[in-house]
Amino acid sequence: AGDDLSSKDTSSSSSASADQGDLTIASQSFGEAALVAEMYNQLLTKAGYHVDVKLVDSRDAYIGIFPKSVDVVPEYVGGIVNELNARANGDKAKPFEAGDGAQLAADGKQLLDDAGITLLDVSSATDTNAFFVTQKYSDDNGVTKLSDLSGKSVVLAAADDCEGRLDCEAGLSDDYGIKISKLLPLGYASDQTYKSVIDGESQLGETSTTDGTLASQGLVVLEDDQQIQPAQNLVPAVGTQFLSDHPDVADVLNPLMAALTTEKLTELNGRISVDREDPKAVATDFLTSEGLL
Amino acid sequence: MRVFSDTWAYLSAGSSWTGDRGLLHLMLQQLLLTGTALVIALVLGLPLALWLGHLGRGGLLAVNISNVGRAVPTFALLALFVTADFPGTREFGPYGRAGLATLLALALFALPPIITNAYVAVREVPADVKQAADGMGMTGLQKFRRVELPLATPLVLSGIRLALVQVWATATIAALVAGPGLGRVITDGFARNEFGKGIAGAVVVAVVALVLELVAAAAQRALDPVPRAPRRNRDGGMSGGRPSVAASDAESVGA
Amino acid sequence: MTLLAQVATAAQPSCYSRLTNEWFCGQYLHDRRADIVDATVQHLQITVYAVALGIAIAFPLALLARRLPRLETTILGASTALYTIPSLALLPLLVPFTGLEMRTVVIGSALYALTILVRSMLEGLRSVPDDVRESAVGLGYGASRLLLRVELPLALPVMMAGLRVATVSTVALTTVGTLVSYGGLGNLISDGVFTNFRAELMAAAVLCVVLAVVLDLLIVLVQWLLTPWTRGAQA
Amino acid sequence: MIRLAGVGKTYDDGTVAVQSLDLDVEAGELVVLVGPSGCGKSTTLKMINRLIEPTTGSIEIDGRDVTRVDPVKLRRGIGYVIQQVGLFPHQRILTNVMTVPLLYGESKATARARAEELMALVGLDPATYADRFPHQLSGGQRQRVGVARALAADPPVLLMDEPFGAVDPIVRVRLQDEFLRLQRDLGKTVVLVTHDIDEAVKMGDRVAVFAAGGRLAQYATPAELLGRPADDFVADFVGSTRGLRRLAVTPIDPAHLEPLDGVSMGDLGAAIDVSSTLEEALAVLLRDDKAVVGVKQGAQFVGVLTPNGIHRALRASLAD
Amino acid sequence: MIRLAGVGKTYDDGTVAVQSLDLDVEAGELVVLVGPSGCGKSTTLKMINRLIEPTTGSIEIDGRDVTRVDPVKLRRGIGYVIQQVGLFPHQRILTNVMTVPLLYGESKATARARAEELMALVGLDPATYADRFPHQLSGGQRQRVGVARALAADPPVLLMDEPFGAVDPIVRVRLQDEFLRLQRDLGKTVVLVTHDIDEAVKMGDRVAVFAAGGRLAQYATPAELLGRPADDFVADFVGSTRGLRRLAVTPIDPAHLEPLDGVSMGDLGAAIDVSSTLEEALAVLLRDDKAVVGVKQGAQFVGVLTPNGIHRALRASLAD
Ligand SMILES: Nc1ncnc2c1ncn2[C@@H]1O[C@H](COP(=O)(O)OP(=O)(O)OP(=O)(O)O)[C@@H](O)[C@H]1O
Ligand SMILES: Nc1ncnc2c1ncn2[C@@H]1O[C@H](COP(=O)(O)OP(=O)(O)OP(=O)(O)O)[C@@H](O)[C@H]1O
Ligand SMILES: [Mg+2]
Ligand SMILES: [Mg+2]
Repeated sequence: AGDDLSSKDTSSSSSASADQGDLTIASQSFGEAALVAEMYNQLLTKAGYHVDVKLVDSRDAYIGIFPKSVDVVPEYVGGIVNELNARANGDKAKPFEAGDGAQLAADGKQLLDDAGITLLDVSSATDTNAFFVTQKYSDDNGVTKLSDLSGKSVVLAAADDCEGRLDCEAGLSDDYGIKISKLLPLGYASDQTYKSVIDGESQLGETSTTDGTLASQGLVVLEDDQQIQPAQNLVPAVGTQFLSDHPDVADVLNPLMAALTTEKLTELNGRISVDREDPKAVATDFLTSEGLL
Repeated sequence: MRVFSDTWAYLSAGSSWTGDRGLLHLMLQQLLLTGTALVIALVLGLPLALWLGHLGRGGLLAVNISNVGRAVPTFALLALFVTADFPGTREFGPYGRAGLATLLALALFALPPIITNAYVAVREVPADVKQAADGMGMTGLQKFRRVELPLATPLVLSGIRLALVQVWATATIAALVAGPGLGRVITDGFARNEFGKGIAGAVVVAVVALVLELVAAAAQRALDPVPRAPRRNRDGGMSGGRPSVAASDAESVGA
Repeated sequence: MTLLAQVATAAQPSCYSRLTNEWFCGQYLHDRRADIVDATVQHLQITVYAVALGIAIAFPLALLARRLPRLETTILGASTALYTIPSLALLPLLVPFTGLEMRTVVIGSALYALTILVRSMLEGLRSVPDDVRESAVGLGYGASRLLLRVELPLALPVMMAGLRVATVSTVALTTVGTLVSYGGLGNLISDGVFTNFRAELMAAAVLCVVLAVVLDLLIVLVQWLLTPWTRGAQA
Repeated sequence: MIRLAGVGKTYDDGTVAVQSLDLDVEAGELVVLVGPSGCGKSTTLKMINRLIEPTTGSIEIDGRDVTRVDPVKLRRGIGYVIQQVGLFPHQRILTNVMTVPLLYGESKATARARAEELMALVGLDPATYADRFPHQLSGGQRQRVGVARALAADPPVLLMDEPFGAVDPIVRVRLQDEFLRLQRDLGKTVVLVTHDIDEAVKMGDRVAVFAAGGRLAQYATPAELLGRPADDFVADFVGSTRGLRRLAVTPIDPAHLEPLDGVSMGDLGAAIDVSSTLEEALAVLLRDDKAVVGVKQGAQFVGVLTPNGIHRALRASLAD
Repeated sequence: MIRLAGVGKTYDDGTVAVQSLDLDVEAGELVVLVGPSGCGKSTTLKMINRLIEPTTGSIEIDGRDVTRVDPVKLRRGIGYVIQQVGLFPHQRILTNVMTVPLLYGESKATARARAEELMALVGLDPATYADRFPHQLSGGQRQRVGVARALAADPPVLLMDEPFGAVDPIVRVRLQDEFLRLQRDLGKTVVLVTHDIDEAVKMGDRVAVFAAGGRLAQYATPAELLGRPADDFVADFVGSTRGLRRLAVTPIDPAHLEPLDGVSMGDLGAAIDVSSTLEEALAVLLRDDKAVVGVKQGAQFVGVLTPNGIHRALRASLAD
């Protein structure tokens, strides 16, 4: 993150096609979102747009001004739909829970239309909440999927907002029957969460399906065998008006969605968060190897 | 605006205040955090600054260093302490791992106003009064205890008061590293789109800050050894009283 | 992209890889030079704009507080109250009005700087000796000329002291701008925190301090140039 | 020239600084206001240039009511020397003195020339002092700059509030003498405030003695003041040695000289000029340890004074 | 009692404040150091109680070298009245005066009794002033508290740095008189600093005139100083009217009185006591506008003084 300024340089130096005007991308700043935003940036720049990327700490920083002053956002199906749902129907509204990306996108169509947002093609790559344990815990207790923990009592290290969420604490206890003896709000895929699990302070930690650092830390993800996670497939969200003015954006971004898979994304994430390769370089590298650039 | 009615709704709901993650509990955590950080800063900074003030030298360096210390983003400091292999307790809470990191970061944040004011306060005790004390045969310690300290008290206290409010207001960022305190309500609120809740947290923080300020101002007045003649600059309320940080820096420039 | 070459040869982990994760890593500074420079420049911009805006708001307020003593408590109180609004809340609240732009952070930081600026300006104006003011009026200075030619220059030392504290604090505060995409070095710090990137975190924090020291010295220098009469005037 | 009629000042907190004051100052006259601390001298002075607005009464300068004039314009026509000097610490000495001419809109060159002239007039060499800052001058030097600054616009009226208050007695005497010499040349209308009766008697053409609350206890020439104090307050204020003080304000009257005949040259000390005061005569007499002092007009002896003669002269002076 | 031998002080920045000073003060004597500003008077005084360490020479009190004594102990035996008074603003008047006895470890009750006694001695009613804070007192009252505080430990030696500097001339004279009266009873060894020659002449048993750089220009009784200035600097410093000043320090010598016979009662003004000074005699003479003044011893007229008689007496006084 933090390289929003330099992306401007990229846009001016490598624009090849005809001038298509200005385009603003907003994205969350965590590693994977920043990486995907950078891929959008490079592709759209090549297509002739003057791209401005804004990376922010959380979705609420841009959701209020999208699509008014933000044109394109690398999103997750469940994320954007449920965010709009909460905004439209209050934060107690029942969330959309479909496990399939395309289905969820269809379910949320009305909300998206009302907001003036159009989702392009849904990628097969998906980034949902995942829960991990140490390799040792897995081996010792024979635990490989979440249902293996049913009836067991664990301490959960998770994001601030985990409590009461169906895709997190509530789902784990209600659907899987896991006894959460204590919830430590140490953050989503944060170092403190890893450390807490590794140190044995907690047994179960929250991260994402595309976390590239787990293997290097001796941690393993447990399979979500009862599908409590709503679909979080990667998808470009574009302002409807902007899209009708610039229909070529879809032609630029849809191939990228087709090329991305969960495995590839996990590998790319690992390069960034473990080897700390420059996200720009990683993006270029990937786009080139996929023949998109 | 809906946000405001939400805020009011959140604040007026009894359930918001009670329980493990209720406002009261978090407020208590943050008060504990603030108080402890302040005590740490006082223990670290006050004796040093008072002594340098008594000697009348070396203090400008301390003042300038502690002032530049302000530039270290508390957030970064916090992150450094949290990501360091920190020997904190495993238990979570005001004195848990993140709590301790926050304590240290906040204590460092509290140092500049405390050091600056204490140093300047002692040094600026009028020269004629100091000389009178010497002239009547007081030892260094007697002079410090009976003359310099009482006369420095108001300014020292105003430094502590400044530090108190700043630390309290800054303590919310503990939430950024999953630390304790009311910051959690704010981040949680914004993270879950419950803006009313987030703003409610901010409101509580601001109100408590004002209360602390008023209480500290009253304490400062009560502890002032010289009953003030009505003077041009009033020390009461929010006005903060005498030139503190600003005045001291003016000298460091002249020197 | 030139960085590709280096990435390819990274067979053994660099000193900033997550596996080594050293606090100080020259390789990191070298590899991410461009990012670091960009972040520093942005940081500097935000700080300077914020302080300038802060001054522009604080000065009339200080004048008003001095002119109407009954408003003084209100003005100082309000500027202190602003300070107690957590930045975590203030910045997101500003976004709907100011957009995802640098000005959001600039306005936020300027508001926070008011506490110190208003106070020190008031103190500065008050530090002008009464006899000087009286003799100026007695010689026939009108109100505005008195302010510009006499009071302002004489208030400068105290005002500049406040400016120094405000500037240094603003350098630190700017980092929080990362919440809304414009945090300068704060963007690096935030990334460093969330990815446990020690070299990045440390480099950004150190740069903050360096930036503050440089700005501080610059103000001292400017003050030295602007106030020749204070030189050698030892008490 | 300056006329105060029924002037009073009550401060917001109820303090009555000046009750009801009538005071006339003739053009070219040097009037001294003297009185104990807090009796309203400064208040009176500042009402003249409207730094303080009177609550009752009227003040006229040259027949014009000062309250009808724009205060800023009014003040530019009145030189003002403040008790604490009040130089601008951030400006060099020359710039300080140039202030008022520049306010008038004079050219820099003119103002500069005038300022240098004035610095020389008050005994400060421009070459040495022009570029210094006030804090680089001694107290006495600063006082002179204050006077020079007030004179810079060549105002017909000069108000001076304890202008020699901040320096030690030796420098003070020198500054007083210099100002008297200056005033002889300039002939300004001056109102000077002091709380030192010696200074009042020495400097004033007329002296106004204030009692607490701005009451005018006596307004008279120094000789009259010392010789016939109007009441006990004034008598007490001018002090029990006021007889001695009178010596200083009483000129030698040739009528009281004794003839030179029969005085041996050895008995004569240094001679003094007939324009001297009786105090100078007595001082020479005592200093030289002689019984008589010769009095000259030009190069010509016109008589001698003995202690008894001095005493007679003093007694006679009141009878006039 | 106090003996300075070859004492010199050079400050760190090279300023030579005092060159090489020899000065003796007898027990019970009141010595005044006088001189222009910056001549090293305060420096000299502070070297005596080691607030400033001399760079050369030795200082003895009662035969003991002060540098060999623990400075804290030394200072407890020396009362010190500082130029700027230096009361403790956070303590009430009574507590201020009690400070030194309490430092000595005296009981609160004793210290309190002593402090009240001293307050009464310097003319401050304890019932009224004991519980005030310094800022609630006038300048003159504060000065008195400063003196009382210095006297509280009943030190044999008293150092006073311009103790009457901060008040206006009228109050100043009163304080001087009061202190002289006090000193007659207490008989302390006092070193007093002033820059006012009048004060020096009035107060001192002996006066030390300092020239710049701490040079001792003359050390003599007031009468001698005025009568026979050692050099031009002293002559200039004591002023051209020093003859008049001598009147104030010269007592009436009965030998110069003229007989009462032949003087009509109408010619006599108020009578004065034979213990008065010549100045008082002359002042009465001039005030009452008479030719002669009667001199009494008790209720008995012992003679009269005329101006010529006063003059003769003054001339004779130097011949003694
Ligand atoms: N702004 C004010 N408000 C209330 N009272 C005042 C104010 N200024 C002066 N006074 C009072 O008015 C009276 C006269 O004050 P003024 O300054 O004229 O005295 P002064 O004769 O100049 O005395 P000094 O010789 O001490 O300068 C004093 O009692 C003083 O306390
Ligand atoms: N700490 C110091 N460092 C350098 N020079 C000093 C210091 N203190 C005093 N002086 C200088 O020493 C000289 C004598 O100072 P001192 O205070 O003894 O003078 P003084 O006779 O008491 O004068 P005044 O009548 O003004 O009080 C002065 O020239 C003064 O500037
Ligand atoms: Mg006055
Ligand atoms: Mg002195």
